[in-house]
Amino acid sequence: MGEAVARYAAPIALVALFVVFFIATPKFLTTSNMTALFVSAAILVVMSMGQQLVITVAGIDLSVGSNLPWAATVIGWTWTHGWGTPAAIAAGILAGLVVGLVNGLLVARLKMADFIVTLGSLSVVSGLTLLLTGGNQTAVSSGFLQGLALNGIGPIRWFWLVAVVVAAIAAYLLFWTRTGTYLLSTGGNLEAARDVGIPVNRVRLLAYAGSGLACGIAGVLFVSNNGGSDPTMQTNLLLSSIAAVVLGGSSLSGGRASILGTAAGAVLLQTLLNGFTLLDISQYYQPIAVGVVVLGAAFISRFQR
Amino acid sequence: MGEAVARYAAPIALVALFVVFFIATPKFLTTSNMTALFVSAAILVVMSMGQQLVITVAGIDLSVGSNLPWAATVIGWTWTHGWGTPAAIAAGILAGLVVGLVNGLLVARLKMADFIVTLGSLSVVSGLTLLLTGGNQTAVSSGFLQGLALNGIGPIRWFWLVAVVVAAIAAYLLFWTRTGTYLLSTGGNLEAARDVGIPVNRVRLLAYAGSGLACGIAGVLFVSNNGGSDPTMQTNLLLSSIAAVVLGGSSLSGGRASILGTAAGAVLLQTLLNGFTLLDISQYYQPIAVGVVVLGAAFISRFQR
Amino acid sequence: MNTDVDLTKPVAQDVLLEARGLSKSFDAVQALRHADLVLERGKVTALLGDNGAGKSTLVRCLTGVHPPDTGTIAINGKAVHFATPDESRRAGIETVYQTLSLIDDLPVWQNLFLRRELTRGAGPLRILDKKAMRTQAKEILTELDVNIPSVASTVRRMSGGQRQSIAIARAAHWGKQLVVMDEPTAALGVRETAAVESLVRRLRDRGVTVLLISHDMSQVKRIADVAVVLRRGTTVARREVDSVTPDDLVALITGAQPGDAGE
Amino acid sequence: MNTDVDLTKPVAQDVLLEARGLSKSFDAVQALRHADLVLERGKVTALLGDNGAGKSTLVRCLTGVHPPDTGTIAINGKAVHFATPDESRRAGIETVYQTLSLIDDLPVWQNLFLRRELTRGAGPLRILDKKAMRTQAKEILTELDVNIPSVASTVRRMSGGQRQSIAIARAAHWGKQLVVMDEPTAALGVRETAAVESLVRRLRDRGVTVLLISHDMSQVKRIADVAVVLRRGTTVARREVDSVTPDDLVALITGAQPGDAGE
Amino acid sequence: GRGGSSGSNASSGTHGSKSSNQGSKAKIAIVTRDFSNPYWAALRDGAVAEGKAQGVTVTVKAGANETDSQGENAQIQTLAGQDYNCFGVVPVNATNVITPLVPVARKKIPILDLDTQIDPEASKKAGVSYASFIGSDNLSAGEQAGQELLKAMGGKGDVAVLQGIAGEQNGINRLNGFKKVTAGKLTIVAAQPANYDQNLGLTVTTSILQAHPNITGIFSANDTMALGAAQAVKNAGKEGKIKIVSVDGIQAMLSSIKAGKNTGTMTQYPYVEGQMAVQACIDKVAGKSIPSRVVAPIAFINAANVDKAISNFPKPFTPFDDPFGTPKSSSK
Ligand SMILES: Nc1ncnc2c1ncn2[C@@H]1O[C@H](COP(=O)(O)OP(=O)(O)OP(=O)(O)O)[C@@H](O)[C@H]1O
Ligand SMILES: Nc1ncnc2c1ncn2[C@@H]1O[C@H](COP(=O)(O)OP(=O)(O)OP(=O)(O)O)[C@@H](O)[C@H]1O
Ligand SMILES: [Mg+2]
Ligand SMILES: [Mg+2]
Repeated sequence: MGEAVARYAAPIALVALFVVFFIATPKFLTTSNMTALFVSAAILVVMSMGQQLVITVAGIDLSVGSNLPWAATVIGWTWTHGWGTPAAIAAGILAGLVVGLVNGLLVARLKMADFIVTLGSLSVVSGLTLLLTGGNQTAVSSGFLQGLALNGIGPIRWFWLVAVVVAAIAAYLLFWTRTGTYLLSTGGNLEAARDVGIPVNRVRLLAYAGSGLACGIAGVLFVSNNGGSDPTMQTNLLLSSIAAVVLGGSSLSGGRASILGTAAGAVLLQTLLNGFTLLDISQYYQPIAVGVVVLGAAFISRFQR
Repeated sequence: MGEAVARYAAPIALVALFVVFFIATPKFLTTSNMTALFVSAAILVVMSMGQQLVITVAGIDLSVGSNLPWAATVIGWTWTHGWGTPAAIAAGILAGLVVGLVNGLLVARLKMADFIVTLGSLSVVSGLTLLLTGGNQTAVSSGFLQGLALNGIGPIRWFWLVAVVVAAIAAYLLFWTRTGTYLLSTGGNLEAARDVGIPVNRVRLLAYAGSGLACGIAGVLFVSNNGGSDPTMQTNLLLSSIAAVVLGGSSLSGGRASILGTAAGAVLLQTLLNGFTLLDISQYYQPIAVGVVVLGAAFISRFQR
Repeated sequence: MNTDVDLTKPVAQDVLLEARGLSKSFDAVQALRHADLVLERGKVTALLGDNGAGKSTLVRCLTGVHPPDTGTIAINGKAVHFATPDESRRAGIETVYQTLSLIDDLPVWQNLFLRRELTRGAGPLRILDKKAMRTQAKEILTELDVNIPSVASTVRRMSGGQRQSIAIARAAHWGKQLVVMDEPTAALGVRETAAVESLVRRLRDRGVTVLLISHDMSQVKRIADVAVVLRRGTTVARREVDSVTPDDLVALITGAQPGDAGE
Repeated sequence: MNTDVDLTKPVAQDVLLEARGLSKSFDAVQALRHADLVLERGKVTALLGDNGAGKSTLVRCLTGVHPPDTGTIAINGKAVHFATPDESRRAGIETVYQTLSLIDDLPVWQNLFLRRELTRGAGPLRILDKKAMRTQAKEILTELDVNIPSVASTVRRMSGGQRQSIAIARAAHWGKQLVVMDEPTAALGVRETAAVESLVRRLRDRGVTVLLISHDMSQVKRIADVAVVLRRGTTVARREVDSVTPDDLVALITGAQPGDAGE
Repeated sequence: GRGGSSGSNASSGTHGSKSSNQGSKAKIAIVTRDFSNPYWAALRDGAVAEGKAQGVTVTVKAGANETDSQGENAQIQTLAGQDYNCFGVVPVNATNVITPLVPVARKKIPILDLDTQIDPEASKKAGVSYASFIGSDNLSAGEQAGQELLKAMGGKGDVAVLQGIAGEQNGINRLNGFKKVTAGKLTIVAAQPANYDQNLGLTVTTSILQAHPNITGIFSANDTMALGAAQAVKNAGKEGKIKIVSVDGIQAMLSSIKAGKNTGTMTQYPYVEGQMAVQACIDKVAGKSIPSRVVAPIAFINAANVDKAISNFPKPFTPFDDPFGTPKSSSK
């Protein structure tokens, strides 16, 4: 049982947090607040799914901190240069993917250390982003993109759908395909995976490409939600995306993955922000409270392995 | 030979960078610029030594990003509350140490994941720092602290001395004492270390305490150099301190350490800032250049293992 | 060194694999020095040698883990260059490395089907046929008489012998042409060892060639047809097992008896 | 189960270690079920059993790696509770675990002196006496006749046999009271195995008690005085080695012969 | 109505009781960028203090840092689901808050654009309009700061410029203003980013002093970097020889000016911005019309008036035009 608790630490902590906030304020568990909460969690969920792939192969992707703004800025640039919404979206997703591919090539083919490669590309890509628009924001007032952020099918918002679909694809990939087995194996024991014939380099490349792709998709959501692009680095999203995965029960040493856990971890982090805002907790106590809840979730999961 | 190049990647990259900057501008290799460069590198060197200890035991300390401002703020608060310089310095160092000890207890005794524990304490400690002074900076105009930043023995500045002494202590601890062997063993193979009787929990606690202590000392340098404290989180110093260690040749999976490498990594990162400022490289090209140099250093070290 | 010995000529008409003059250095250590190995089709060849003699390195050169520094490898008379273990696997070579190559966090059945996963459906929607793999995994293990709690448990905490049994079962199941086993019974119990030995015999009966590294001379006598002895990275002797005593083999290994190529 | 057998009573007058009723479960798997073990001082006891019988788990309970769920352990008649391997080490028990417990990135000499480092100087300025450790390390390895490139090289890339030799050399060198070896010769060559067996004899001559896990019955016959057989986590038999044949032992292990406690 | 307080100079003491008697009571949500920047902390303090004085609910929220547009959006989205009837927003950039404000605008809740201009065209397309813009003109702040630095440097010389976070709009505007008035008179020999970070300001300035020892002036896009720059100048023994002018007017800067380390700062009174935001909301909710554009006061603080500025902090020390009738009496 202790094992099960540890395995579902993030979902359990999330439920506990929901109960606490529900008791603390009637404003929390309302349709409108839940809608807002899950919409704002969508970007982090999507990014975390990419990070999950990389962490599964025992890597880490710091470049997401500038890859998201990069993808968003490419959308902004292409849109303001008259490419039209569909082309701009495609360009943004492709831009994110390219960064992931380059990371993957450096890590897998050139055998460079994950942390340093993605730290380097975090920096390079943020420079490229600034260069692209001369450091300016771009406004994208596409009705489609705005609708993406605001509308949905009935009560189901497009943002949730995107997040759920991305998570479902990640889960399918990891647990229902050969590739998933190879991702888990490569992260679990690189040498053993290579010895049984798994193309570990291609697998690691794929993981980074997946993370880049997720950033591209998150970039679309970002532009949609922000009405444009912002070239500044998103260090907090970078740390949060890793935190979501680790809270979800995956170890940074690779070989294990939990899509449910990661999604719960991402929503958990966003719920904290939401709940503390509703409760009007002083901004000085807020980081303390966030930290304490994060530690609490880690405490639940400590019995793992 | 490839092995040796890989091992000394950071020092080699540092020398290469010095040569490039020397050729690029006559302002670089002057006594006064070198003095300034090494003084400003001192804080990062000290922090990186603490980070090195933690990474040696296969951990990671994200909390340094708020532990440094925390220690500095404690110095500022105590000083402005009339504690006097020596007491304020002691309080600051102790404050840093306490954070490290708490991290260590959570990681070692409660077996919580390093990344999440220190991410949690990054948040908690930054909240505490804001609470302590209500988010305000404090000015510390202590003659002693000012002298620490400006003076030295002959041409040797106090800041360098502090950095060199901290690095020497770290090297001594790691490579010349039993404890060092235990740090390396615990990071290299936790189960094996436990099986041969190494008190792995105490060893990990020690590593985190060391990192906290280093933050405390860095906090003193920070106050001395800045003439006061600043409660804002230092995410760039956090990433830089890890980058310095990884550039220096230690892997995040633990078990290996290089003090020379880490020191060179830290100075390298600071040299980039200095050189690009001297060359007046544009705001947009600077991140690209930094990233490229970081990737270059990683490329040199890729033949390791 | 006298190279004018029968080691360099084909030993039998029906040769499956022929490796000549393999050398391999790791930094300062020269693990292999012009080692030769000839495997006759359908026979069990034992590779013998002291610790550090280079047996595992030789195997890893044959299967594409390390590219040899010099030397040639031919299979069925055609030169091959395996750049990765995957290529050697596709050529029909299955290997139980000394490190066992198990993924700790995957369940037993997934380890057994690693890189040979069964799938259902077609195209990009092809999914893992977990049920079929689980069922077949049970059968494979039953055949080998392996004492394992459940095929669904991960191998992380399994005993040394359990792990080794899984690795062997995997190689034996998939090996069509050549099965290489690096000290397969080192951690096995009496019963399990007997099961592996009878498995090797069954493989031979199926026409599969087997290369077996072992330190157990009585085992070599029991199941091998040919013994090749490696000393400090060089092949020093090749013997029909029926024609020698265990003590002869030990003498060849330790150097008490000089071997064919001299030293 | 009939517990009224001689297993539960002291077997000899001079008992070094007596473990009674040890049980240990890991989640669903019950690795030990009321296992008993009595070690006579100065004798070599072999612990036998199938793969997964619980031998390694029994050892790990004795040395403080896992606390047993139930049961008592007494050394020299006094009850002990080792919470960590360090405590058992301080009580004079050295162990070669099946995983060998080597630190890959440390050089051979440092692995040999792990947790027993030699130092020079006094107080906080005490530093490692690297030179002395290197010299002594060479001597220790020479004594065991281990074929290792250099004591200064790290153990990461060493062959299976080399690694095992280092781990055994370490335990033998430091063991004063009891040396426990979990399948110490599994990966060893003929010559190295002989060296370890003679080392075990030398340990016994020095008055050190040895607990040896082995799957090699001829080895057990050669060096052990007493054999204890574990089956599915329970001690089923205890025999003077001189009074049984290898086949008897195999029959006890596999259950072909029922054992003393019945099942 | 809110009684006679509108447009007058009535004192603050009576506002609370009066406004609490009225029918439609303001419930105000203000979202800004982050609170570790003293500038936004001052805006918060002004809003909260005014809310208390007027007896209305004021909630001030922020993201995690200066560029946390996502965090800010999440805050707006959370608050939009509550029953606030007036919003004040300091955007991270010109567009980031538009989409989350759409539901607010649809509910016809008045929105104030604070401090930083939100893209009017994009807002219009999205159907979001702002009851008022209350903020300072960063271009003009940069211009005035440039003029002051020009004066302090004697009309000529080499200057270094400390830039904020690349792409952050207020900083860009301040620099543009600065460049506009100093072009042809001052030579910008170095322009380097220090990311609004004090320690980085120190490090970068130290290096700049190595490369350009002859500079006699530094313009910094905000105060925190200027504090670091002043320390670097002091460390280099050039205190007084290099004039440092910046923009913001945070408390630590006032002390530094008093201590003679910094030359001066263009203060923008975020505290007053916060107060005005609350007042504007109260008026708007009460159904009164409010001016569509209110430029918060700016003033230059240097050694000559720093004492006055400190004693009045965080309120302005000079009278200014307040369309909402800020209780100036309290600052006297
Ligand atoms: N990857 C490697 N890097 C460096 N040295 C290696 C590597 N692999 C093997 N060696 C060295 O090469 C030599 C031969 O090793 P190998 O593993 O082939 O021996 P072996 O005959 O298999 O021995 P054992 O019977 O102990 O398994 C040893 O000295 C070993 O230390
Ligand atoms: N840490 C653990 N967690 C979970 N299960 C374990 C653990 N250690 C051992 N087991 C299980 O307990 C049983 C006994 O294992 P043990 O390692 O003691 O066997 P053994 O007798 O040493 O076998 P072998 O001869 O193969 O080494 C096995 O089924 C094994 O899978
Ligand atoms: Mg081998
Ligand atoms: Mg065992």
